[in-house]
Amino acid sequence: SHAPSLEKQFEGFRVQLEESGSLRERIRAVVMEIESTARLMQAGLLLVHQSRSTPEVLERPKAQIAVLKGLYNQLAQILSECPSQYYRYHGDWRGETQTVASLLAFMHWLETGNLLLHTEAEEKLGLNSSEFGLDVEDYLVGLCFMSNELPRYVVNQVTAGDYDCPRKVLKFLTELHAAFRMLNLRNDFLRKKFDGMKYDLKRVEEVHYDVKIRGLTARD
Amino acid sequence: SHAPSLEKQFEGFRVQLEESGSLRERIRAVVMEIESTARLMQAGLLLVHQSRSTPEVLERPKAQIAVLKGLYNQLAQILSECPSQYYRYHGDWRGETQTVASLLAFMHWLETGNLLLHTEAEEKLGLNSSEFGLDVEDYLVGLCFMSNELPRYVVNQVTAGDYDCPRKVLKFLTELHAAFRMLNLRNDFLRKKFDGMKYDLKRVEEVHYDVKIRGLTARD
Amino acid sequence: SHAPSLEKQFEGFRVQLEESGSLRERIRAVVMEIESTARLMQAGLLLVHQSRSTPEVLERPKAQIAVLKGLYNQLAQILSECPSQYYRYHGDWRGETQTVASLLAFMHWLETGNLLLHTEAEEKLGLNSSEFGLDVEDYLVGLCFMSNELPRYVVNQVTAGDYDCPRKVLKFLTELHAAFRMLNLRNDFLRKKFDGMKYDLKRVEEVHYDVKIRGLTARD
Amino acid sequence: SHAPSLEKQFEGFRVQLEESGSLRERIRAVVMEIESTARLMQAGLLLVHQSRSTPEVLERPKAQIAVLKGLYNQLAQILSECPSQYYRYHGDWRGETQTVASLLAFMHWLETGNLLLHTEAEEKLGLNSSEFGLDVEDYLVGLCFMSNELPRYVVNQVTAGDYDCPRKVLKFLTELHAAFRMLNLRNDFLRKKFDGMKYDLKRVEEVHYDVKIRGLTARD
Amino acid sequence: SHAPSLEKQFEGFRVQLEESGSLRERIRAVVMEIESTARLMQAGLLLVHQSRSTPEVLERPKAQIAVLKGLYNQLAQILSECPSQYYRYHGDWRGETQTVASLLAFMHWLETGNLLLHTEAEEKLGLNSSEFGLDVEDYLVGLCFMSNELPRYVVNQVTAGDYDCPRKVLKFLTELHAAFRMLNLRNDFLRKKFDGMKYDLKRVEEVHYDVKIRGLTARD
Amino acid sequence: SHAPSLEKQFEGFRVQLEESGSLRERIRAVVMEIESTARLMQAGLLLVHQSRSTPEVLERPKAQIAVLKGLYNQLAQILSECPSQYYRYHGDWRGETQTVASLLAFMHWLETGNLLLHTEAEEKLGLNSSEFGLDVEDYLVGLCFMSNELPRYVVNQVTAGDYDCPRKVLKFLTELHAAFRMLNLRNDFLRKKFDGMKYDLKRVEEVHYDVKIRGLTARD
Amino acid sequence: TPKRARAMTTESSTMADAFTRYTDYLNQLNEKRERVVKASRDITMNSKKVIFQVHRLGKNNKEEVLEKAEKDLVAVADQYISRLIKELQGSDFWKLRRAYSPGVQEYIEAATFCRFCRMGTLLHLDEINATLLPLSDPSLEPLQINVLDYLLGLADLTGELMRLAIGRISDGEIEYAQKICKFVRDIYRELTLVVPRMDDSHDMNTKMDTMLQSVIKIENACFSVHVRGSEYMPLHGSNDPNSILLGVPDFET
Amino acid sequence: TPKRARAMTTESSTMADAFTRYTDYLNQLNEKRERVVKASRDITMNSKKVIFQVHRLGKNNKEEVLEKAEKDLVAVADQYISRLIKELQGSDFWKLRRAYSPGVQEYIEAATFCRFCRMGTLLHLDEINATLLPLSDPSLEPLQINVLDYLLGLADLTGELMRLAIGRISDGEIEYAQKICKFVRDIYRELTLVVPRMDDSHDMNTKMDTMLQSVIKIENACFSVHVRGSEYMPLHGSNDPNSILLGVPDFET
Ligand SMILES: [Mn+2]
Ligand SMILES: [Mn+2]
Repeated sequence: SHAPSLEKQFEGFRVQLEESGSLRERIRAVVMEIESTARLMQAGLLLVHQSRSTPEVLERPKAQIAVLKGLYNQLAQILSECPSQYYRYHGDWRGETQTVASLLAFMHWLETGNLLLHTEAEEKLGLNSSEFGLDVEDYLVGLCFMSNELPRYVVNQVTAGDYDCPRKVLKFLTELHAAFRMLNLRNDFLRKKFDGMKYDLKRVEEVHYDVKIRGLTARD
Repeated sequence: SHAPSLEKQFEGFRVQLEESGSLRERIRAVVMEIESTARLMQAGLLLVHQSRSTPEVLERPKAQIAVLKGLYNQLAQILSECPSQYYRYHGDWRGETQTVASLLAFMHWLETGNLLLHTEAEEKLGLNSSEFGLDVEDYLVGLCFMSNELPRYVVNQVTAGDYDCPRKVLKFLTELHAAFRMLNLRNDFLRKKFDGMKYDLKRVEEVHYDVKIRGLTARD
Repeated sequence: SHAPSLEKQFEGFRVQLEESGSLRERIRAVVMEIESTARLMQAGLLLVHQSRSTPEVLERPKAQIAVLKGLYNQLAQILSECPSQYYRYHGDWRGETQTVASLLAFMHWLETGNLLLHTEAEEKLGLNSSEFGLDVEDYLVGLCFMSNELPRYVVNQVTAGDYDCPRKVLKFLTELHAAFRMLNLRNDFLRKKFDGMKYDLKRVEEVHYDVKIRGLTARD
Repeated sequence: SHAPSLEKQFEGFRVQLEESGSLRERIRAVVMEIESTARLMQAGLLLVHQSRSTPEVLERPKAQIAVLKGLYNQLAQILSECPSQYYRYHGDWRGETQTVASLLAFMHWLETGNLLLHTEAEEKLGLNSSEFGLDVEDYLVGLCFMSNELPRYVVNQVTAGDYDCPRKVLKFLTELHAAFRMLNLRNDFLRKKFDGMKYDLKRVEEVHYDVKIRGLTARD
Repeated sequence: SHAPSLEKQFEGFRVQLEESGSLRERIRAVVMEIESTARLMQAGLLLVHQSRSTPEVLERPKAQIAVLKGLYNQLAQILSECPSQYYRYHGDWRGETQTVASLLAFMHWLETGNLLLHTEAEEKLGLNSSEFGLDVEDYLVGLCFMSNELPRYVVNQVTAGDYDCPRKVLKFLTELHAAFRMLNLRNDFLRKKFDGMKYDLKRVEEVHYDVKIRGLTARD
Repeated sequence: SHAPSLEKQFEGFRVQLEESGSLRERIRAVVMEIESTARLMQAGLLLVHQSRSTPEVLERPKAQIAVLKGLYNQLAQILSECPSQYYRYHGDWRGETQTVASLLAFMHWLETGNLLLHTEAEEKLGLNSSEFGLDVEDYLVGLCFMSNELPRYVVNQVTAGDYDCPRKVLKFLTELHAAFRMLNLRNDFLRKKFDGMKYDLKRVEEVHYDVKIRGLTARD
Repeated sequence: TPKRARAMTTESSTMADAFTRYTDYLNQLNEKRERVVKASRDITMNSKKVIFQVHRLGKNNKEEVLEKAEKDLVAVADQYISRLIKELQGSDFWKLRRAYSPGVQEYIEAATFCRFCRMGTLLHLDEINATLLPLSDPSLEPLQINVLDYLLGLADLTGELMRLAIGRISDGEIEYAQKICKFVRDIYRELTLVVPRMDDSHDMNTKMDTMLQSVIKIENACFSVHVRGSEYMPLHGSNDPNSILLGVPDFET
Repeated sequence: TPKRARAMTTESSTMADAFTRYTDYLNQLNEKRERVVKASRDITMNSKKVIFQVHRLGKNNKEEVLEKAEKDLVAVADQYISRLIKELQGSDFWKLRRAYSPGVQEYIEAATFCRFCRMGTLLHLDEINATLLPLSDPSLEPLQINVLDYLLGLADLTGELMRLAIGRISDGEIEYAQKICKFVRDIYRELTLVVPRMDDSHDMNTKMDTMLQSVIKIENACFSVHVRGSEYMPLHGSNDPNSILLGVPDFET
């Protein structure tokens, strides 16, 4: 009968599936730490809505970037064992990485007023496109998540008396929105997230309008 | 302002996304042909339930294997342009390939009474594990799909007067089921499909019982 | 045959199942009264949105607390018959108790401006952690439900001319939200409810903004 | 402000939730081992459908009972840390324990022809009703699962030439079914499973009929 | 203002709905007793599958008919308080009444070999079409349920040596099926149940064939 | 036998459906171009929110109208092959055409201050009601989409210092809303879109009020 | 065995006779159900038209708009509800409820909407039922809409009132909007206590959620008009915000 | 500014005129849709009756049963489909498809069912459409059922054929059941290749699953009758199993 080859084959599968199962377990362990670090950063960044000074707010979250870098290094290490299977396990860290990208981009913008570029984001996380990089779509989704935070930020800044903030945010968001417009997005998650960005833009415009019509801005 | 780098970056993304979009389009075109070829084979194989002789039934579907081979070769060609992104696009041909695997395995079993091994399946499709292979889980899902066909086959063979068929199928399915049992499956699609296999086994046992108890089998 | 022991065993089970069935019936009867009392309180509290004075609004719902206390006492009585089975029947009063917790917390906040602590809630209901207590997660879900009421409350208070209300609610909700953030919630119902709290916070911030930007607040 | 007590309270909750979270993790680890041991037993018992002698088939699964006993002991140990919270975490081991009960009952019946009593099942697993027992409903669900195996067993035994088997199974199942009938079941999972038992009974009756009408039985 | 009248009006509704709620409670209490009586009858009738003599089997269930009659009388009494609202509460006793109809019809057939007509069923239950009748569709569903019992009955009777039974049942079921075919059914529950009857008929035909071909019938 | 004719018949269906499939492909190709042209127009029109002069903004989008006209002509050409099947394929261009209608209406309003009538819209696109027209419901949905843009437009115009804009928009939108109220709508997509228009109206009224109360309008 | 044969034939024909009766019964029931469904669809469509008519209400056309709406509403009752009445005698009223309930609910929605716009009050179920009385043939039992359908229709009414309120605010009729707000809140509060007692409260619970959303939408609209008005009170020294918010501007001044 | 005022009035009234046209268009469309839905419901109900009539088929009443069914089917076309034809001129045929499709599918099911029972063949779409031609007013464009509705109706037919097959087996007409089995298999196989090309294949994919279940039910029934027959072949020395399985026994022998 053909049974021997059948059994041998399934024995091979068993080994293979177990290996990929344990790989997955190791990935998950790292991803859970990434998730928890990101949560810490997020909690720290929330203070930006409570009129604390930006440098003060950024201090603690910035300290976590090194932690993230270490974790992503671990992830890259694990994946280096199975070259070219990045996208096989991508789903396991995708969501958390989008959150990380959004946090980094928000912090960077708070600090510099500029958009965190993809290469800069990879650099911060110690990633390397040729081996284990930051997927471009994850980076872009991260930018959309960051955009979602801006209306709230603007509202609270104005409440706290910073009347120039809407102008700056509006300029930044308009440019970001225009840049995204250049992309011909498929009908997927990223497209849906980007479609939401126009509501952020509209809200910021409205806050800007509120401030302007009341003559609260200095000079525009 | 930071706008130039921002624009330059998004221009890069635009190019990248368009490339991956057009790659996807090309993959889809091939996959649609695979789907339609598989459907032709499937329609042909349906005649196996209508008491036609196996060689006669297999003739046309077997002729399609060459067509499939050509199509998978095209797919491999396309994917060779972006090495190590097999799993990025895997979802686009996964379902169709599972169907193909099940058809090949069923035809092989009809012809030889043996299980089509993973390597044999790759060979038939001209695939090469090191470059563009047949994913093991897709192959296994394909075997589950094939198993789903067997109860119906057994019933119709007995109706057509082949009383020895249940015994042969039962032996084959019992071995296959036992082999699967060795695998420690995750709680996913494959696990769910495998869980269904026990109903096929039970049904074949019942048909075997019906034939046996009526003394219709020669000697077991 | 083994039948006698079998029958005897099932006779035992019959008694056991009937006892637990009738216990359940008794629990249900009390829970239905809790539900209907809570609903009365809820309907009374709805008047808080119609610019009635808080003491006037609270009068009737507060009178119901004694009723609730009596009902929870009955529940504790019933459960005392089967010690350590609190969590066996917990599902039967869980939802109603979450509502009760949210009503008590809302009323307490309206009266004192403070968060109703878990021990205070137990006290109001005459509960005793060591015997029949208020499950902590139910209490926390109740707080989330209360949070959901606040945006509507703030909007209506401002419409009624109380321009200081948003500031007070915002302070309270920010603190509550920060306190929840400390908890590492599992991916369950409570987590989902807490995730919703940020929308309440955002809405209250916006109302506060609307009032502030128009110079309607005294001094912040 | 009331913030200190609020923070202190939530700090307490944090500790509590983390404790219960880690308890849950520990439970899960044990339950996963129970699940995998049960799977081994199940795979071994499958051979009963392939006309192997019962003692031979039972050998390996029986050896696993000691393993299970050890695991349930661990579970009891963990739960002893939080007395009276058995039912709080019950859902975490419920399904696996029902499977275990069904396997034990099936093995016991194969060996002795008698029903495994609840107390016997607890004994085999080293459980103790007063501390950490086998929930009666889980035991009963396990019996229903066992009943589901019997039609398949009977069919395969007859195929293998054991014509007396249907009579014995029918007698056993009729008694079991009658015993269940005495219980006044609520409209829940157990009721649903029990309702399925009548199909097993009917199928066994049919096999018995098939054997009888062909005069294959000795004397009934 | 309209407020008082609005409150008064809703107060009226509340009273009205509470009355209908308490009516429902009373109905439910009776229905639970019907359910439990029917369960007793069913348990008694199960003995028919264990080769007891029909009169012996029927004795106890028949005694319960008077009980049912009393219960339906209570139901009619309750409903007489709100004439023409029969169908408002119909859902509350529908399922149980279908079971009752099936039991009565089965017993009647066992005793007389004839179909229990709708009017006869009403008579047995002391119902009166013009006031509180037996819904025709419930009666018909009951007949389908009874039909589902017949294959099992036939199988067990033959096993017990009554070789004339299949002929009688086949005759009866053929006529019943033919009569049902006169109905124009919607795609509803009754249609679905009727669809099942053809399998009962087929199964009985098979048993009849088994018996006949072996010359086990006296004169056929 | 009927087999040949059956095969032939289905062969006919297959051919027919393939023809309609390829028609659909051709439609889709044109629609994708319409979509991309509309996207270009939309991107151009976005500048209207950034205080550019209207004629300057309109220049490029207006140039695209001729392109659209050409594309709709192609669509009409394709559809002329299967007269009266307009609505069979309608779903394929519906969404895009609603967007086109909204863009044309917005541009027309920016230029003339008047509503683009249905006949005028058809004229601009070179359509002809009797052959290939603009579906009235699509046109109306387009008007709702245009209305959604107006609050944002008004806000940004006022920010840019055009204080007369709210009055003009308010007048136009009030009339449009009144006109829409003449329609008897079903509970469909158009109804839902129209329901949104009242919020646009309210928002524009608010801006108008803001401007008026500050005496920013010339003569009002 | 002639005797047996006869007996059997008798039994057969008894069964056949009985089934002929069941067949007739089911055929008639199904046909009636179809007629009721059709009447219900007509009622729905025409009640919706009445509702749209009421939404055409503006500051200056109240009488004209409501008069037409009320006339159309009477026509719905005369033409279509009267058809229901003929069908729904005796126990059919409850048996076929699912077939006509959607239409009746929509009619309730339209009728209560008209009444609120005319008088600012809630049209009572008794009043509706009174208007249906003359439609019945005196020899027949009169059709009386049941509480459940009334309450289900009322729940939908709040959606229409929300639309009306937003429209009134744009039109500057703030007080009207506030009146709607109060009315809807009252209905919501009263329903809170009644809903759990309804026969099948599932549908109604969904409607309650929608209703709360409607209330919140009205409240938010009143809020934004209020804060906007309050901002200028100090400026203008008036303490009646509404006097400033006099709605739609006169474009020709 | 009298000139501006006039211009505005003109614009207003242009808009109003245009919307009056849109209103008329939508009203007419909705009313037509209602009429089509009602006709579709009538077609469904009466086609179902025809199907039930065909199921009354037995060994000895074929002619009588089918004659009545065919007569009723003609009546469905004459009375109800003719109403559709009047409504569905020009582009309405596709625009209102969702409103009438259920009825047409049920009619296809009934018509093909009758034909199969009469001739054992598949009634072609062209033949159905040919019978509809005389119903059209010669001045109007004739209504022709489209392929999609035909195929959707055909998919449902297999469910009825399954019911018929099981009944025929109980009645001893094994060959008839085998004929049905072959027919249904052929349809299933042919549809396998056609389905992915249908406009909206989602519904159809669900129906294909149901259809496969029907095929398997028939096959299982044929299997059990076969093994039962085979058991006794050696006993009786016959090689025609059907000769033994002579269905419903004659109770009086
Ligand atoms: Mn409505
Ligand atoms: Mn059908």
